[in-house]
Amino acid sequence: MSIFIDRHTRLLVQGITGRDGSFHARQMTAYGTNVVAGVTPGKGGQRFDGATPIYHTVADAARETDPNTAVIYVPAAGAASAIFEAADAGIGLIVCITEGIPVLDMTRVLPYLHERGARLIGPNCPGLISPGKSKVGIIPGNICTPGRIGVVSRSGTLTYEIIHQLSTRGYGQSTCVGIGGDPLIGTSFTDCLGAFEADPETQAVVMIGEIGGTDEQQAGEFVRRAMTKPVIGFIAGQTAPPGRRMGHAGAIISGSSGTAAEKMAALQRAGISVMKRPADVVELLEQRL
Amino acid sequence: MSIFIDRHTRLLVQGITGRDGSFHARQMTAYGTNVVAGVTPGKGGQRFDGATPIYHTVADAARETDPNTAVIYVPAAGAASAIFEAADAGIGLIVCITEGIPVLDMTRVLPYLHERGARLIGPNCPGLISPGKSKVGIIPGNICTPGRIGVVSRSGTLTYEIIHQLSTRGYGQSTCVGIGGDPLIGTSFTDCLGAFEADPETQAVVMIGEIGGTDEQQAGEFVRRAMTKPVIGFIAGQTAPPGRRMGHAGAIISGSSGTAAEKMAALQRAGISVMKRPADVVELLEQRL
Amino acid sequence: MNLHEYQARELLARYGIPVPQGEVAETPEQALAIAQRLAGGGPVMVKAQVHAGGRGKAGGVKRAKDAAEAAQHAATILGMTIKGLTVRKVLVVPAAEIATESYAGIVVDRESRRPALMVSAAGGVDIEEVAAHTPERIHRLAVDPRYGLLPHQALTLGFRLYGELAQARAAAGILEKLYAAFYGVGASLAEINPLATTPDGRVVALDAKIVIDDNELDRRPDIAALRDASAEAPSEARAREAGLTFIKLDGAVGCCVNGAGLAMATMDLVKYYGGEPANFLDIGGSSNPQKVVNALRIITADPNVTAILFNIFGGITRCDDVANGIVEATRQLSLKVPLVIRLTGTNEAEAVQILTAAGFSALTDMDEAVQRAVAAARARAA
Amino acid sequence: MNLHEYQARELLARYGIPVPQGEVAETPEQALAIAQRLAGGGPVMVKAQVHAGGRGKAGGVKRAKDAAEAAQHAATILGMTIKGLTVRKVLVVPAAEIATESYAGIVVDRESRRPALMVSAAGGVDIEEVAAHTPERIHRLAVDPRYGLLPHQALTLGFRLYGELAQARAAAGILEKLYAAFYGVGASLAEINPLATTPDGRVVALDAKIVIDDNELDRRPDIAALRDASAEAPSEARAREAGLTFIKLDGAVGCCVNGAGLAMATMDLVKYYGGEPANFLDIGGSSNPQKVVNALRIITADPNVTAILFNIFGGITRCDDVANGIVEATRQLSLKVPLVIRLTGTNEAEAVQILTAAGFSALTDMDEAVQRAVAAARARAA
Repeated sequence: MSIFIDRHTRLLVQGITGRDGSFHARQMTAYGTNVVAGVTPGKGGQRFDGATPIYHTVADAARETDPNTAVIYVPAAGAASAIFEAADAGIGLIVCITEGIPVLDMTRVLPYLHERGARLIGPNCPGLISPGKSKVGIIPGNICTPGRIGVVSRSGTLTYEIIHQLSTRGYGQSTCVGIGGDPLIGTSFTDCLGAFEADPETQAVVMIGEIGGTDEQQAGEFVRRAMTKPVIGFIAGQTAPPGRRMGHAGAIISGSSGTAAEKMAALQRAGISVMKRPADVVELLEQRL
Repeated sequence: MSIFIDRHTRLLVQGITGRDGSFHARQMTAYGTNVVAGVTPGKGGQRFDGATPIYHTVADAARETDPNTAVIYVPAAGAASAIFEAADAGIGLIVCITEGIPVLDMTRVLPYLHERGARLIGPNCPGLISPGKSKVGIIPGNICTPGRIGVVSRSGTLTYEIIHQLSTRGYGQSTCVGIGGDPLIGTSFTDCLGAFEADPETQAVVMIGEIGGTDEQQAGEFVRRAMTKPVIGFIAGQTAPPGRRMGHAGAIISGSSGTAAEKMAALQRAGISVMKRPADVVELLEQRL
Repeated sequence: MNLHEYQARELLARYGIPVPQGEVAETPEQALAIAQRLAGGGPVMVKAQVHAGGRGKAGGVKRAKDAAEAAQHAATILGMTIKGLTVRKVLVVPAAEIATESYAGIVVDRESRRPALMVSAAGGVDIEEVAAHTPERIHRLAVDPRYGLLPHQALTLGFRLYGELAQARAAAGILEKLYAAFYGVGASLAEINPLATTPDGRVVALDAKIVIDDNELDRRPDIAALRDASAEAPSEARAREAGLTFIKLDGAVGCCVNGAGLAMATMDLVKYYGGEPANFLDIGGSSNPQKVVNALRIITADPNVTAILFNIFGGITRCDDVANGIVEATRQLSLKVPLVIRLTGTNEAEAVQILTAAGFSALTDMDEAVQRAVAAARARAA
Repeated sequence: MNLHEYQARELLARYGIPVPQGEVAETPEQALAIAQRLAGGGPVMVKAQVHAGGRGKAGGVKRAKDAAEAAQHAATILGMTIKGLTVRKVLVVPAAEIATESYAGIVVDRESRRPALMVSAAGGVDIEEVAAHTPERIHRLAVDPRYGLLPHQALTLGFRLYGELAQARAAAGILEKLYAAFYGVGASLAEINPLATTPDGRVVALDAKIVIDDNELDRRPDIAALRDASAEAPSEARAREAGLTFIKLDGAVGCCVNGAGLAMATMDLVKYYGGEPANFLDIGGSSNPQKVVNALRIITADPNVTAILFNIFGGITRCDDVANGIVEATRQLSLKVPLVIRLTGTNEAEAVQILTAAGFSALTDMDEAVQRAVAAARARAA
């Protein structure tokens, strides 16, 4: 098993003929993901790489190819609309890679998803991968190995760093999820921790947080209350100055809230083993397994 | 028993110091309705007729006096807002007497109510009365008598005419509900028929429809499928010309749909006894009881 | 409230919808000048501006090959009567070359309780015909007003009309603007028919129809100002100004009732007993005697009326107020037709006393009153 | 993006919020003229326009009893440095007589995932202080963006500030406009502090603060045009123009990283090993060598930097592209400080080859690279 995606994933790629969409559609197909259709308005009726059918709209694609997951590589100006479109067509898991969606658009997108029971991962995220089964997004497949560690992170390359540490020292992953660096995202740490707790294949979880917001503190609360599996945590941004957006729109210390120190303390209180540096991950994991 | 209102009704009057609101607040109190509070912004802290406390806002009134029902006598310009306010404060039954609310406002009000599980009766309706127990709205109490006939109607004075026929010939009413003459209303014939079917005190139902829309046809379908109690029906507007709004904003024949003939045929097909004239009501009732 | 085509076109243009230019003429000379100015002497359409469907079949829409013919057509159409309404204005627009004709419209859908957008590639004809015979050619979308019309929804409908991206996008843009206009002007119906493509590929609104929800008018004085009282029956315009709801019909029994449902039921009962109602009239819930005077004045102005029936069920309306209004009205107006009065409910006894003192008799039973009124009307007419 | 007070005031005024008139001066002479024109020689406030809190405490806000004193204050404040930022503009406004001071603000609330409106009768002071010490004095409402701020909600909040209907209504109107402005300009924060009442009972916005979500700027060129590049650190303005995310800090180890999370973690690791980062810099996901050149140019412009650390985890970013950029940059710029390069992931082998050929060594372990960079910086500084 794994969480959110597996061999049954039937993937629709929104923006499949764009620069990023086409590159990653090929990468995902090469990894073994079942890419059933693509959407590019105006290119309906064509085929991507001579194989995958392209549709004008998600509604058309959904009717013809029955996808259960959509991944969005549409530029920021149209990405919120692409999420609406996927949800409107009844797709249950929507992964939005696009960075730069205005947060006020997300205030309207999120209730729309909630009303339809759809799960959004992201936006501004690297997507997710269940090594050896399916990859949806942009996480490099070659750094992952199948295994029993769940990874959840607000970051991209920092996640790769941690996955790399795990893989090179023999700890494969059940699923790695990048939940995204924006202030408003579809799937929280807590959502992922709950899914990992329920996944019999996952043995322990590594969560990689950062400054800004209180999602990590809530996740800590969830771990204390409801998790039986060991959790190892990391918080990036100990040296970040307050009031500055550290690249990610969500990585900002507001006043005295959202600091790394506050988050690390909250994780520790919840019984999570907190890394001082990414290289500590395997050592802490081994202490807890 | 009765439907929607009874001796446990704790009523809030929105617009209690206005011309209509004050008149009917007194009428309802005189009838025995438990009027627990009134709302008029700017008059918070005063008392109506030296007794009923007045609040600036429904939120304040709800916190202090725990009403379970609200009735709205606010002028059309503020009536949609008054419905939002009552629903926002958690009031479960909202009766809107006001006529003239733009239908596009109702397109936003109705989902708001739905999300909160609140029931709206009206707008543009005379309200309802459970004779001998409680009266919410403007139906004259003196024409009603307690009994076992349920009455539901899109009209005002036509309903009084029918109630009058019933009362003078010995058929008291469990509850009389005026659902309102607008195109978009909170509670349909079907909703009321379902409630009457479930009410052990109600023995038979008289439904008074009119031209416009398809609410009566849907009610017929419900009667055919789910009602065990006899239903007597009337449709006003057999002589109405198409395309003209017959007073009620909802009473309009659009193209060839919504005619009285179409509705009468639908009711008859559903096993409802259809009156040719209001005076037939008791005779048809006696045939079915 | 119905808007004229030229008014609807102007509103849609204000919301950014591409509408070919056109102007309104009230004389053949104006039509000539407009045709010359806008079409440079080329072909134009001359279109009657009346609140009636089927203008084309009635000869109210004509193509003119040049400005001179436009003036001739305007002369023919102005003053023409279509479904009882006199044409006082014509719209003159350059005759567009049309590649395809589609339909786009929004209406408040009572079943879904939402504004429903409809598009059909079968445009330029009566959409009710399409709906009746080939419903699969109409694509409907009930818009969630909490979110508005979302861009992907508009584009999906755009692709239902046009297979090509640029045209689908253009149609989507028009639908988004039509939706904005619908809420912006307080419409209960807004249609573009035909939504046309030109030979060079543009998508334009060739004809427009907007109906405003009367309940919106108080808060939209700019829209209310578009009312063309000359396009209504004069008695209805007078009634509206007096705060009465009045609809003129062709029968002989004038009806004055409190409440819309009871008014309809009264008309139906007139018909049931063999008569024909002369009107729908609801004096509303208030008890102002002046309203009764105004009502009687409007009813008696109709030469077809041979008897008048009052049917009042007192609730908030007080029967004695109505009685006083009747007495006052008959003092002001010299009534030439018999009056049958039915009153019951609040202050019924006082009302009967007032009427009796003034020499009227009053009934309390609706059926009896209607039968007497029908008989009186028939006796008068004979 | 932070707006200046004067810009925020103008935007709020455009949405109909009552804002007392005021103008911006860049010289004492302009301040004098504005004070005379707007206050007729009466008292004015002279307020530094900088993107920093605590202007008042820093002496950046002064009351002048007349126009001459306004010019003196302007002379003092212009050129002043507040939290590292030089004051280049002052806002001159007539000194209002104030009866009461409240607070009203909107922020995107990450927990409720909604815009949260906050009002407090305790205005005119730092709202974070109020929140920390007397949270019960702040009334919050998470607005449902599907419905917007509803009139009754605004009025209910209005009554939390004022017991009197006219003022509660005025406040409600301002809140509705503030909410409209919040969505209209694409803000992540919009506050009025103080929201004041005047002795004659009017409710006005005396000071305003708006922060724009950077992600909104592409679709709002009018708002983007409000950016005051002179109010930013010059290196940050250059980085932004080059498409890099850069934040200047005070340490000695210049950092160049791909990805925001990894960039933060790299800075943290510099600190962990006893160094201090000179900056946050994310070159993003693309592999454009020119970005690397630009990044190095910006880092090396900082005289505090005594060593530069590259930390690249290749994914979409190709390590060979970064390596080419480094080689190209060192060709263009004469690098005076040591460079420590860590690369791993996509095309790592090719990158190492490129770097080796150019005389650089490349590491693959993050901790090792950070330790070397810290040591190099320390050696240089010593």
